[in-house]
Amino acid sequence: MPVCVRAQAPPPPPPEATAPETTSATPAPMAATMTTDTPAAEHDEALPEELKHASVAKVFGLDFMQRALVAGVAVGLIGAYLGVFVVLRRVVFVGMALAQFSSAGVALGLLLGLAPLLGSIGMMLVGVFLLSLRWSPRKVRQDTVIGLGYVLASAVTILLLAKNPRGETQLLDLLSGNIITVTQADTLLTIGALAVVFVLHRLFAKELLFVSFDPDTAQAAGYNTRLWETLLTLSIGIAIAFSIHAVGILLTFGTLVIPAVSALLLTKRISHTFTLAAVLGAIPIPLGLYLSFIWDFSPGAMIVALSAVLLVVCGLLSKVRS
Amino acid sequence: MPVCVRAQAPPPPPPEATAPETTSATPAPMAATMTTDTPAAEHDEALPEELKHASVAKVFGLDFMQRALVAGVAVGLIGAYLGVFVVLRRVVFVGMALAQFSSAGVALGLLLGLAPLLGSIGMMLVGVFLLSLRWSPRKVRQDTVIGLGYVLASAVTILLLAKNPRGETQLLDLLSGNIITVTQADTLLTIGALAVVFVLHRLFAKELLFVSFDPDTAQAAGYNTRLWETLLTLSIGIAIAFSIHAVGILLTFGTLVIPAVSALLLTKRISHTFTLAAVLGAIPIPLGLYLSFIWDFSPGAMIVALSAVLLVVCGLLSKVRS
Amino acid sequence: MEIITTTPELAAITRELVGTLASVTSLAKPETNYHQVDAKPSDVVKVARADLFVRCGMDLDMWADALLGSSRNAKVQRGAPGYVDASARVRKLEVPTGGINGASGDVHAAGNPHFWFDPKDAVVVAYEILLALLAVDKAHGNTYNANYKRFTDEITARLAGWEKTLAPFKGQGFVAYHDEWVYFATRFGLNQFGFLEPKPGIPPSGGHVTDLIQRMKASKVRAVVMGSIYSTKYADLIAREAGGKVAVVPYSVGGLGTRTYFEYLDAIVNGFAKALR
Amino acid sequence: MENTPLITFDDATLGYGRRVVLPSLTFGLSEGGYLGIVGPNGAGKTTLLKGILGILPPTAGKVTHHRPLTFGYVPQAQTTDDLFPITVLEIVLMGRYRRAGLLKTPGSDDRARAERALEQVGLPHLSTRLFRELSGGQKQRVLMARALVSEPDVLVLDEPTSAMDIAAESATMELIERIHHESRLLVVLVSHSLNIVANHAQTVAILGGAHFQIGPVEEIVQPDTLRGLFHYDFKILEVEGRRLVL
Amino acid sequence: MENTPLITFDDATLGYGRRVVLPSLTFGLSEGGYLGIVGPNGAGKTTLLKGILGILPPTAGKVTHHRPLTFGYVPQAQTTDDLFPITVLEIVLMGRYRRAGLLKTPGSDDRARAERALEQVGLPHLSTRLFRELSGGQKQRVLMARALVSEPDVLVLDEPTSAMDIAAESATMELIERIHHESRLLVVLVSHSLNIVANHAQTVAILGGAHFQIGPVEEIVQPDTLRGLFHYDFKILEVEGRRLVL
Ligand SMILES: Nc1ncnc2c1ncn2[C@@H]1O[C@H](COP(=O)(O)OP(=O)(O)OP(=O)(O)O)[C@@H](O)[C@H]1O
Ligand SMILES: Nc1ncnc2c1ncn2[C@@H]1O[C@H](COP(=O)(O)OP(=O)(O)OP(=O)(O)O)[C@@H](O)[C@H]1O
Ligand SMILES: [Mg+2]
Ligand SMILES: [Mg+2]
Ligand SMILES: [Zn+2]
Repeated sequence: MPVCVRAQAPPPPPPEATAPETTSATPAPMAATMTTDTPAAEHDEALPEELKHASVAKVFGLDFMQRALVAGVAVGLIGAYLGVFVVLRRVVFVGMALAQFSSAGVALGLLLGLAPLLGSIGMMLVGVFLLSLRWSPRKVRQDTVIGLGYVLASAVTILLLAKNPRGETQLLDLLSGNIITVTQADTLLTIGALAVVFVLHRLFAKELLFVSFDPDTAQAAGYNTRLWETLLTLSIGIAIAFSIHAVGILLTFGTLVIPAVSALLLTKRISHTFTLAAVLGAIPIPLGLYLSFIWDFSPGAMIVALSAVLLVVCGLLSKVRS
Repeated sequence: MPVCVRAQAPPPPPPEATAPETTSATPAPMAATMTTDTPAAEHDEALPEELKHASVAKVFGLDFMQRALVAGVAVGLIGAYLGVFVVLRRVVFVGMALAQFSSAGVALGLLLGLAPLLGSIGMMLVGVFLLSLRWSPRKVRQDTVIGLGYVLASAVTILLLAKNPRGETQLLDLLSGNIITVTQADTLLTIGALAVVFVLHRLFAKELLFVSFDPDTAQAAGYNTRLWETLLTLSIGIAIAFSIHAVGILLTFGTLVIPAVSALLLTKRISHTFTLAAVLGAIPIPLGLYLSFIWDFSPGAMIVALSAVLLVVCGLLSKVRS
Repeated sequence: MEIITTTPELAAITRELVGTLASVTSLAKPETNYHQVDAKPSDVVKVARADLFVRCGMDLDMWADALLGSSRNAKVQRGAPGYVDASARVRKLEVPTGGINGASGDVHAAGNPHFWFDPKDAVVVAYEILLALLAVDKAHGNTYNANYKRFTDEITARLAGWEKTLAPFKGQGFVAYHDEWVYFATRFGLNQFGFLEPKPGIPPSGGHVTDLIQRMKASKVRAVVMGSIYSTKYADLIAREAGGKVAVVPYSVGGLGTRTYFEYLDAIVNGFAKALR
Repeated sequence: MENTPLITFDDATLGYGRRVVLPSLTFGLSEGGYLGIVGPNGAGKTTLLKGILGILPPTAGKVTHHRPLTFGYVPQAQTTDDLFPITVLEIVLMGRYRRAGLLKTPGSDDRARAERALEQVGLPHLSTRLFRELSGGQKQRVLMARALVSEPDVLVLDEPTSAMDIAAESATMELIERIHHESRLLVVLVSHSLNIVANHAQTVAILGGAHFQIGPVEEIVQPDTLRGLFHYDFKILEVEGRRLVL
Repeated sequence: MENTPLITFDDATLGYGRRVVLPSLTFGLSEGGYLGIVGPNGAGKTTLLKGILGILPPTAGKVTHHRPLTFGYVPQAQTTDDLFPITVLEIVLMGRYRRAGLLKTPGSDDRARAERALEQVGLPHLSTRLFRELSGGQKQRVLMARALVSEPDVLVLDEPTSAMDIAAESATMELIERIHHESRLLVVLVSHSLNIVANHAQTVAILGGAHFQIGPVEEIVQPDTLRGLFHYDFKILEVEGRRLVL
């Protein structure tokens, strides 16, 4: 019977078969012995000693750590680069809003019987699109639109799940990845998407900068500012979407905000800001991965914490300099 | 082969086991019972007809719904009023950041052996304080500080909880306020806190407005802008903290952002903006509570959705008017 | 030998079988939500070194898929002898009937995954694990078989006690936090009467709460049972409004001072008895 | 006016929402022209510039650009964001972006031009300074340099010397004059200084209330016209060959 | 100078971070004075005002306010946020907040004063309009009205008429003059228009590079002093009793 993987082993009688009456005769004196040798709470705590002292070479010799390193450095470099725009345009929560749109998409997918992944990606794109529209720029700024998008997507998610007969909410995190469980395929996909966005940003660096910094003059100079702004939001949104999928929300958010602020504290030329941000985005990745390994912490949180340490260092340097 | 998938067939004895004779004797007729599904999923689905058509009087005759109404209207009125400041100062995510600080406080409290509530309140106050500092206003705006606070508090929470997993429980408990489970004591406490904040804001309305709108001139006119700005952030932070505790994050966030934007779309005088926002914050509360009752939806999400409907109406009105 | 399980319950059952022959580690820590686990590097390493990987299945621990993938440990991949889906032979409850349509959502086709609350299903799980142990570690087959027998015997013995404890309440209803007691209730003839928060994370409506309270009053149901990680706010509300009696039971082995599967079930049964009394 | 027309207003009405600021304007602007726009505060000078630039579409009638035009624009109030750490040179270089074209970065030639423009506005020493740390007049001079360096078809200046000191103002006006002559570009200048308009513009547009008048400078800059507009008693002197409006 | 001193600079150095803009200033300002500040772009005029206001603490030396002072301030560039839906009257009323005192709202008297101030700056018809929808000159006039209505101890004006039309400029300067006389307040005025300074200020401070000179207007406004400062050839005429700096 090839269908049945386990069937070839002659298994013991089915447990159900031990009808209560027949088995009740058996005495149960083992309770004492059983409990003594299984102190449940403790042995899943500590990391084996050899892991606590693993060398860098050993840690990054592991192939999942290598994948984590590659995906992480890609997200760190490019996320932090884009983060300069995100911070300067005051839309630091754009990643949170997009993640929430993705959740709403999962809920919608469940209700409509679509694949949740499809719903998730679809709604995230809808979110990117909605956020890149210019609503009523005199009265409602983009940061407010992001707040509105976040809270509405959250409410819609809950309402949709309420009418889904078996809403298992753990699916909501469908698109949110974890740096150490990223697959080869996802790593390549993410690097590819980030590379495309990055190349786009390098090619159109001057246009995107001009339009962000001084939209009125740019328009007078002949640029279609609306188009360029949409391209900017769209490209950042796509990069964020892929990053969340590969390394999770926390790390994406942290990478987007912290290195950019650090760089802004120290630099006096926007080109240097971009470069420094990318460097500061990449530095904590290997370090954080290594420390999270030997100290047994969540890698995303560890990297964010290291990034924050760098921020403090940059803050002190900038104080000293002025 | 369906037999294989379910494995109901009486399995053969284990390979090296001296098959327990006592049990193997019993036949296995469970196949029949296995597929009989307990229809557990159904009875919580539909609301009885009588509740589906419950009158307003009946719904709000229930004392927990009365408490919800009272707490909700208080949060709706005052939250939306304060929301005007929040939206104008572009700090719409301040509530999210404070909630995250509170989480970190729970985690810290557990680590230090303090009561989680103490840790929660303590860290939320620390958060309010940190956010009300003027960091480096030329280089880092308040919205960025809020983003930084949010992501750092999230990371710290995860790192602290890593060594104390049980904290998740307390976290959930403290942060998931729900409007319909609010107690009499919490209702009174929240109303008290909100009333204090509101009175403060009415008493110092002109100072808070001046300092927000034109800090340089206000300072020249003799106001201690730093003090007033701290008071503003502190009061909003405290109102948010109590609101989250009473009615949950989603409703607090929604109340803070949506009515204020609706009001800004329609009004041409800031005093009208405050009034209209408060009204628009209160309207969806009874309606949302009632509809969520008879349609069986989460009240918080329902109220936010209604608030969003009002926003769309306001948006259309504002389009028509211009 | 290294054995990794996804939940503390599976770890507890596995320990009964392996005794001191293997180290057993649960990826989800006790008293944490085992539906969502944020993986750490050490988790990947653990899975990578595992000789046996025991999971719950039925979509409960989908987060383990990424870990399995990252570990690249051929011994424990799906289909390998070291991979145990504990739910494989369990008679599944709440499997959506009427086919898989859009409204039910295909991902929930597997049914309710909280089967370990039924001691007899624990035996099925133990059996599933036993098979795998016999496959990967033939040398200690006799010990495993003996431990398995001891486990089933003790379950049988204790079950009698548990059934006796709960016998007076047969047919009585109780209210749970959310839908996780169907196996337990079926076993002990209890009636899962309603839920405080039917869907985790989705706050219930006022109508739902009122309906529950009315039905509780009408049916004289007062027992409210909830796992130790959940917020007590709904239970408090029900207690206020319907005179409910709330019992908090361990969410997982390791919770509320429990150390073994037996202590865990003891605490649960006692909790139920307390609430139903 | 044998010059090619660049921009035509056909019965164009400009305004914001339902507020009409400038009803039914009809006039044309040609290559090599120099239009001065005068009028009291709130008359609609900035509004007219936005109409010319195409930033503000007319609510009625038509504004035509006869060919795609690049504008060098110095707005009345700065709309740039202080958060950006952008140096003076980087800002002036922005003026070269359009000329450099898509996918190309400004080269050393562009850099040299930007530096020369900074010299021309008297700020060669500030090229590496942060824009946000400049004084008001320095900022205005930098933005002027950016507009000039872009070699635009049309130079649109909204009170471009309002924050400049007197020496910078006269140097800037002369610079504009020279570039206007050399490259035959169309200059559109708003200024409250009637002196400046009277001495530089060829054509003058006068705005005020429902009033709109456009014509050669000699016809328009007359005490009577001005008095009606500004409710202020003007004297027009000629001192050493320069018109002086008091 | 029998007037009570209000503000004293004692060897005070003003600057930003490590950049010194104005080294070791020593002078005093008294009640009823009228100080005009002139100097080329970037000389430090705005910096000096910030030092007087106490917004920018000196990096060395001391700046003393002899009693708590309220300032009416019209900054060079507007720092207000366009997102606020604030009407013109609401803005002018802000000038009354300090006088109204804590815990009190401006009353009908304050409202009447605010409306009168709007009349004085020529904008009585705009009181219900949104501030963000005004023209540049209108905004400046509203901010001037706010500064005047606050009845300050010191009126600090940083190029307050730079965006105004010529009529509004002269009306505003006369208004300031009148209020200065009536209420003996100290006026500190920065202006690029030497005409304005020469005709209104009693004391003039000249800034430029490391140069700082302060004295009575007659001594300071001389062609030689000015030439050295602005690198520009000035003529000073007297036309019908008014000084005219060209
Ligand atoms: N925030 C700042 N940080 C650093 N340097 C500054 C800052 N603001 C001004 N400066 C510099 O200080 C000097 C004086 O500036 P200030 O604004 O006082 O000049 P100003 O006399 O008012 O000029 P303007 O006539 O152009 O208004 C200038 O060189 C300027 O570049
Ligand atoms: N965004 C706007 N919305 C509504 N009305 C506006 C807006 N901007 C300007 N206005 C009004 O349109 C009229 C013309 O404004 P404009 O800015 O064109 O004047 P201006 O001639 O440039 O004045 P100034 O000399 O003060 O710069 C004014 O009455 C002004 O109040
Ligand atoms: Mg204008
Ligand atoms: Mg200045
Ligand atoms: Zn579950």
